[in-house]
Amino acid sequence: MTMATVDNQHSLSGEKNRKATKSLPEAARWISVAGRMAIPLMMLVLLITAWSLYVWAFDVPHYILPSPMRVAVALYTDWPILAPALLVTLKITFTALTIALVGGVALAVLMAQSRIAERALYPYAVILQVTPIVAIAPLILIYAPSTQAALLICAWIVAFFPILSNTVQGLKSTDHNLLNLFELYGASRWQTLVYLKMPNALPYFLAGLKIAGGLALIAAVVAEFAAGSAGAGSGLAFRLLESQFRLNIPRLFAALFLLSLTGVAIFLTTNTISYLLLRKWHESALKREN
Amino acid sequence: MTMATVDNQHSLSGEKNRKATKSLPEAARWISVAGRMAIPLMMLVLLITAWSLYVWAFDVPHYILPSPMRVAVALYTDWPILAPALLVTLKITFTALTIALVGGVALAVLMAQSRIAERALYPYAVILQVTPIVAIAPLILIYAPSTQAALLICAWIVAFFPILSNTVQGLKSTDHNLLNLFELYGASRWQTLVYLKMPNALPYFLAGLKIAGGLALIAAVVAEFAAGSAGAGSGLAFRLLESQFRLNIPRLFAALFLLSLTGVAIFLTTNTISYLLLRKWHESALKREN
Amino acid sequence: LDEVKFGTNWLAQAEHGGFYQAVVDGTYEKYGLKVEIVQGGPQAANRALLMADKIDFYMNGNLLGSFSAVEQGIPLIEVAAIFQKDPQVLIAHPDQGLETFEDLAKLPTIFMGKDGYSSYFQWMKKAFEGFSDAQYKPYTFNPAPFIADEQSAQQGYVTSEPYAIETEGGFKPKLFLLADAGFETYSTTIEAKVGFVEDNKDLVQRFVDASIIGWYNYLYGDNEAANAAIKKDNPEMTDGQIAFSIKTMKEFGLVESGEALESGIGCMKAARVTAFYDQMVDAGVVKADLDVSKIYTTDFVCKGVGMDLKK
Amino acid sequence: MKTSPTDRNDALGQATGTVAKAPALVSLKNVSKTFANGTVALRDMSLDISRGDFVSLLGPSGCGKSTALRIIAGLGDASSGSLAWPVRSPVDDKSGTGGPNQDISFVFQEPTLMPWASVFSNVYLPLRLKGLSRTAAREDVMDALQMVGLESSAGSYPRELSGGMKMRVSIARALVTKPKLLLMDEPFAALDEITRFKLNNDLLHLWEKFGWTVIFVTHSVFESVYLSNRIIVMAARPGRVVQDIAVDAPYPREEEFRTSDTYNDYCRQASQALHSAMEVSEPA
Amino acid sequence: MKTSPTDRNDALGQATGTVAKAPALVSLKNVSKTFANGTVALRDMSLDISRGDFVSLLGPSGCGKSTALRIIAGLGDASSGSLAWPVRSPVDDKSGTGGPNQDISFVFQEPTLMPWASVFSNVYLPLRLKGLSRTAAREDVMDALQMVGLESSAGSYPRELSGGMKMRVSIARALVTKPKLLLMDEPFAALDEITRFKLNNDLLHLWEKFGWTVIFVTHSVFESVYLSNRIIVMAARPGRVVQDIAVDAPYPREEEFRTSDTYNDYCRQASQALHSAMEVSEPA
Ligand SMILES: Nc1ncnc2c1ncn2[C@@H]1O[C@H](COP(=O)(O)OP(=O)(O)OP(=O)(O)O)[C@@H](O)[C@H]1O
Ligand SMILES: Nc1ncnc2c1ncn2[C@@H]1O[C@H](COP(=O)(O)OP(=O)(O)OP(=O)(O)O)[C@@H](O)[C@H]1O
Ligand SMILES: [Mg+2]
Ligand SMILES: [Mg+2]
Repeated sequence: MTMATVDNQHSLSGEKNRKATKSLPEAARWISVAGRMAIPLMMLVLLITAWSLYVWAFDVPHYILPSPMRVAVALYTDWPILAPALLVTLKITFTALTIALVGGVALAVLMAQSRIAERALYPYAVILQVTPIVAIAPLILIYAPSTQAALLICAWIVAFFPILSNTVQGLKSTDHNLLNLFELYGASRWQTLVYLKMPNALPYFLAGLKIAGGLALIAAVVAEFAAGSAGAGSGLAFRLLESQFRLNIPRLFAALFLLSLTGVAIFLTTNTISYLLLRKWHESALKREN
Repeated sequence: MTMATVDNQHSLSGEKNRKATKSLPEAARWISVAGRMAIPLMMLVLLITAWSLYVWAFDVPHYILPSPMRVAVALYTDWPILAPALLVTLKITFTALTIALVGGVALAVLMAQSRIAERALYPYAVILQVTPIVAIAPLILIYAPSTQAALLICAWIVAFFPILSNTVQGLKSTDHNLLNLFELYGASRWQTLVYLKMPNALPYFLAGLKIAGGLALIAAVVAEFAAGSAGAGSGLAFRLLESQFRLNIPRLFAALFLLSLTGVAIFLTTNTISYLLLRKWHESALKREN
Repeated sequence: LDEVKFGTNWLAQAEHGGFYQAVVDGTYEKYGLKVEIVQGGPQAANRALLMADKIDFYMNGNLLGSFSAVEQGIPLIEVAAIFQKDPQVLIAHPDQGLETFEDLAKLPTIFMGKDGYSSYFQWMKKAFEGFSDAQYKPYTFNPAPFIADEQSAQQGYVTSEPYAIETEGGFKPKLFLLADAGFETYSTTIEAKVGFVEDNKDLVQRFVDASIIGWYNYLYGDNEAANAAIKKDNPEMTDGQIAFSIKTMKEFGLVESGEALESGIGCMKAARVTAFYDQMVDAGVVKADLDVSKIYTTDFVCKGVGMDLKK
Repeated sequence: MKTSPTDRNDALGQATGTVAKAPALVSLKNVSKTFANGTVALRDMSLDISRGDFVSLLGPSGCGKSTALRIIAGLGDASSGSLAWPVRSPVDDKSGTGGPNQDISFVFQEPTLMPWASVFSNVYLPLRLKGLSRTAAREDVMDALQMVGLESSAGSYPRELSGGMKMRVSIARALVTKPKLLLMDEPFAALDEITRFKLNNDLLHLWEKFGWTVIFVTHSVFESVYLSNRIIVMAARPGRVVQDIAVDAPYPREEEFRTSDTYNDYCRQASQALHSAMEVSEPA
Repeated sequence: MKTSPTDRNDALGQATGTVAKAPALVSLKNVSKTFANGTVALRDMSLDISRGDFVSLLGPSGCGKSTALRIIAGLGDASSGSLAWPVRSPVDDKSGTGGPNQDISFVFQEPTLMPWASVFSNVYLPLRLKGLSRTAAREDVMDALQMVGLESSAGSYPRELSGGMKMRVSIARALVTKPKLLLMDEPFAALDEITRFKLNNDLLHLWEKFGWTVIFVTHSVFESVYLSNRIIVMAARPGRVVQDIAVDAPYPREEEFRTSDTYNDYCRQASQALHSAMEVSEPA
């Protein structure tokens, strides 16, 4: 029996994928990445086939459910219309996400630092979360300095809560022994926050971020419905409504497709960020080695 | 120095509220509960006063921002209209929340159990999350057996994602040592899930629940906008819309107030559930004792 | 009785009065129909339900929707036009020196719905000097932002918003009816699927006739029961609003003007449809070279049905 | 000098590489373990353990004792080399995997308790996983808790226990299944000497009574001599076996054994072995 | 027999209740601790510790040693009784709270490392909290790591360390601030004897050199005798002091001390004290 052979004469119960790709050469790593992509892609092909078949078999009229082919054509021909709209929506989305991040984390920190702040503010955060944008959009339109500002306020209201709620939970989940340690070394509140509570809240925060990423996109669309501009400078929401109004259902689906794609891209990004930040130390991202 | 006196000659740094109410008699406990309520209530009084003052000082017309008094009157006089609408909305909310819970957790379990399922399904969960309800409501209305069903589908789409995402993160955050232990004792996948991963995911799940609770309420309103049944059996969404259209802004605010109240009540409930489930063992709910 | 579902494009209001009238006073029943009215709303999908054969008739706002349908190859057809004039109106503050429709171009802000923006506003930009995209702000079906800003106008139904603004806002706004400015579409048309109409000519005729009779009765007869039905479907509706709507409908000749005066409510004429189409093509709102003859049929209207009920 | 019914001593080789005469219960051959970060925790470790052995692993901190134990338990694969269970009869092997799952227990170096479960539920866990109901398991669980002196804490939660108490819960959880093979990673390190001695004796009695096989990691030379019939001394960086000491003292061993000359000799021998292991270890 | 510059021995009373002659550095008076679940961890515990003392706490598992240490450190209040720092001068007391925060270190019973931080960052923590930059702290941190033999693991994460290595990181973190008062809760329990002996000696040297005060929880009677000038033996349920043994052997103590008769005598005395403590303890 040579030293280099892995020859486990008993097979282990439990997951086999722990026997991972760590020491494989570059080529093999690419194969494994491809394998990871294969499943979602297969799923996609399956879905599109099923959709096509359904449309074809039941002869579904294109104004109810267009075939994937028609949507693809619309996507191609309407690209000059859809692309700028997508850009506008993306801009709102990322601005909204940024302020939701900043606002959500700032509020969470405030609440985790002071019980009084928590009790005084949390109810109002909840109220903001449950207020339908459409109902207060007029007020916002009246008081916001510009349509753009109104839009961002609307989007922020939708997206900030998951970050706030998760971050608060994370900040509160700090190990008591470590808290004791910090207290012992006379750490200031600020130091305890930055060096202990925040890293500890990271997994929770990141789970919140994953939710908020998609929500910011939805928020951008909803805000545009409620307070946004129309015409040349408008985003996907306007295009969606217009397509609906004009009965241009293939274009509607093309716009939806772009939204979905954006959503998935945002999710993959947040997922990757999460992995990169946690892979060194957190169970959720670690490979089981021992 | 008698044994019973607490006489700490040095004051400790850090939070003082650890010196808690544990051994106080019943009366004192009530005082402490009252104290806990005092801050939000004070905040409320403050807010209402500021609002009244603003309306009064700037002579804001009631159709832009009604005074709290007017809203209260509207709440009282329109109660016979608002109450049944609230009931309808509540019904949708709780049904939606229930199926979001079941669906979200079931999906999360599936994804945490199988990498393939995760890769195949997660993108579509994201797509569902980012699809604007307004845009696909017609499709749902066409394919759903009834308006009621369409409504629930819409609400579910909005509310399930936070639960899914947080639960997945929680299920994955299981301590590797405990996983090893379960593997060693030959636990089946199912046992590992039920006895280990699920309790471990609880704090994450509960954070997700807090988000989903409010979101289900919003979802019920949005769904009603998008797919709603109008008329006598309609919920708060229609009241909101028509009140706006008719410039009956005090009633609009009364309806908003009911929504907010419901939101806060749901939040307090989920918060209490969370506390009850975690208080025995999880840092976030434990009092620091050592 | 044939069961028929009719979808409206908004919450129950006096503008739907004739249909409710025909339901409650038994006219539909007399014509062998059992009609269920499905209310619309700002985001309701009644038109999609029509296309999916979930309802049989739909109340279409104006002909632009029909142009879109033919452009997209969707087999929809208008069988009657209850409103001769589009009630769509632009509302402005008084004392702002606005006299003619063109004067609206001077305002920095016009609150409009997205559909308004993409239909008549495109026409306005073409037909008049000075309108521009910069004026557009979204209308959220709440007139408060308009009332708060004197230098603005907003869209509305001549029968609805002006009432709310008058009673709640406390001033009598200036109204500019689009129809009077040359936006000559029919409105509140009855729309159905082409195949359905071909297969059920008799049923369609009965529905159109009964609806027209309902409208005469609503406008000239005892409409109390119909109003009660409207208020039941839409509890926010007030008697004052209903009275205002009926008054306005009569005052502006929304239902009865032009061809309707000679050939009865619901009458449509090919020439007017074509003229409106050309106007819209000219404004760049719709594509040229559509076969608009497909979008309507005059087979069921202009027969003087129910004119005897007019007092 | 065989005192137990099983052939405990016939598998003792002299040092690495020597083949045992009877088939070993578990046999590591040239096992190496390299972690993802490049740390070589074990290199070419070979070790045969016979059924009924009480083997102690002794070695400097970080030399790979825990890693070796985990590999034996089937938790975490070796990077190279082989792990075999030669004498395992098909009858024992209910799971059909050839693995040790059915009658192995492990006391991890850290208590590894479920924070949401009471002490009772934590100890009940292995039986629950075997399908036993709470009532059916009650007696066994309470017996195990009594052995570690925690029967009065059955309803407490882990966070309410002291460090040593947590470790004792973990020990009770390992003993409750009456495992054939018991892997223990410094189980008694957090206990006071009196409790420790008591548990030493208890463990020895159980081992003799049931004919268990025990692999025992300890830092106490005394403990290793007192308990085991074989001491494996490891060196660090990379972890490997450097000495294999057979402790030829008769069982049952009682407290008097602690003061005997044999005991002292073996202690000195093990201590020296440890010293030389430290010397051949590269600095951590 | 005073060997250190500080008045190490003059505070030794005979047993509970005896008042020390010189003002104590820290003084517990009738301290009781009842946890929320009703467990009485300490009852009427009185203890004066003089500046420069090396005090060991010895007692059965769960008797309240860790709890007492935490109360002294100001973590978790006593339920009744008082904690005082009589001789603390205003100059020492930068925080103005009268508390011990500024020059105290604690080695918890569990490693208590931040999982997201490298070994270096974990040890750097107390200095970072004092405002030192990474570069300024570098040397001190590496010195502390070297003392525990982990300078080569500075870049590792806690999860990549063995149990003993984690504990050593925790020790390095406590030593890096050169604290005036050092509280250690079974710091060496997870270490092999050789490392343990080495760290024992290192600790003693530091203590003598800097005139620290050390309160040291251990389960090893040998260790307590070797290190301390005073051994407090506690009994359990409720936790209290039952014996206060002065170890009158001269410092510096070297390895030869371990074989001396004095040493053996004290060991026997401490062992007996522990035994009687076990007897008066109610069963856990
Ligand atoms: N997950 C891991 N990733 C990388 N290195 C690891 C990991 N786990 C352990 N190691 C390294 O492997 C070596 C052996 O670790 P192991 O835990 O087996 O030591 P040990 O002999 O049990 O030590 P101790 O007596 O301190 O518990 C150590 O050098 C450690 O740093
Ligand atoms: N948070 C808590 N809630 C309730 N009881 C507790 C808590 N912490 C400790 N105890 C109890 O207090 C007693 C003393 O605990 P402590 O940790 O001080 O013991 P110890 O002397 O350090 O024991 P060991 O040597 O095992 O570490 C124990 O009986 C324990 O069960
Ligand atoms: Mg180990
Ligand atoms: Mg302890």
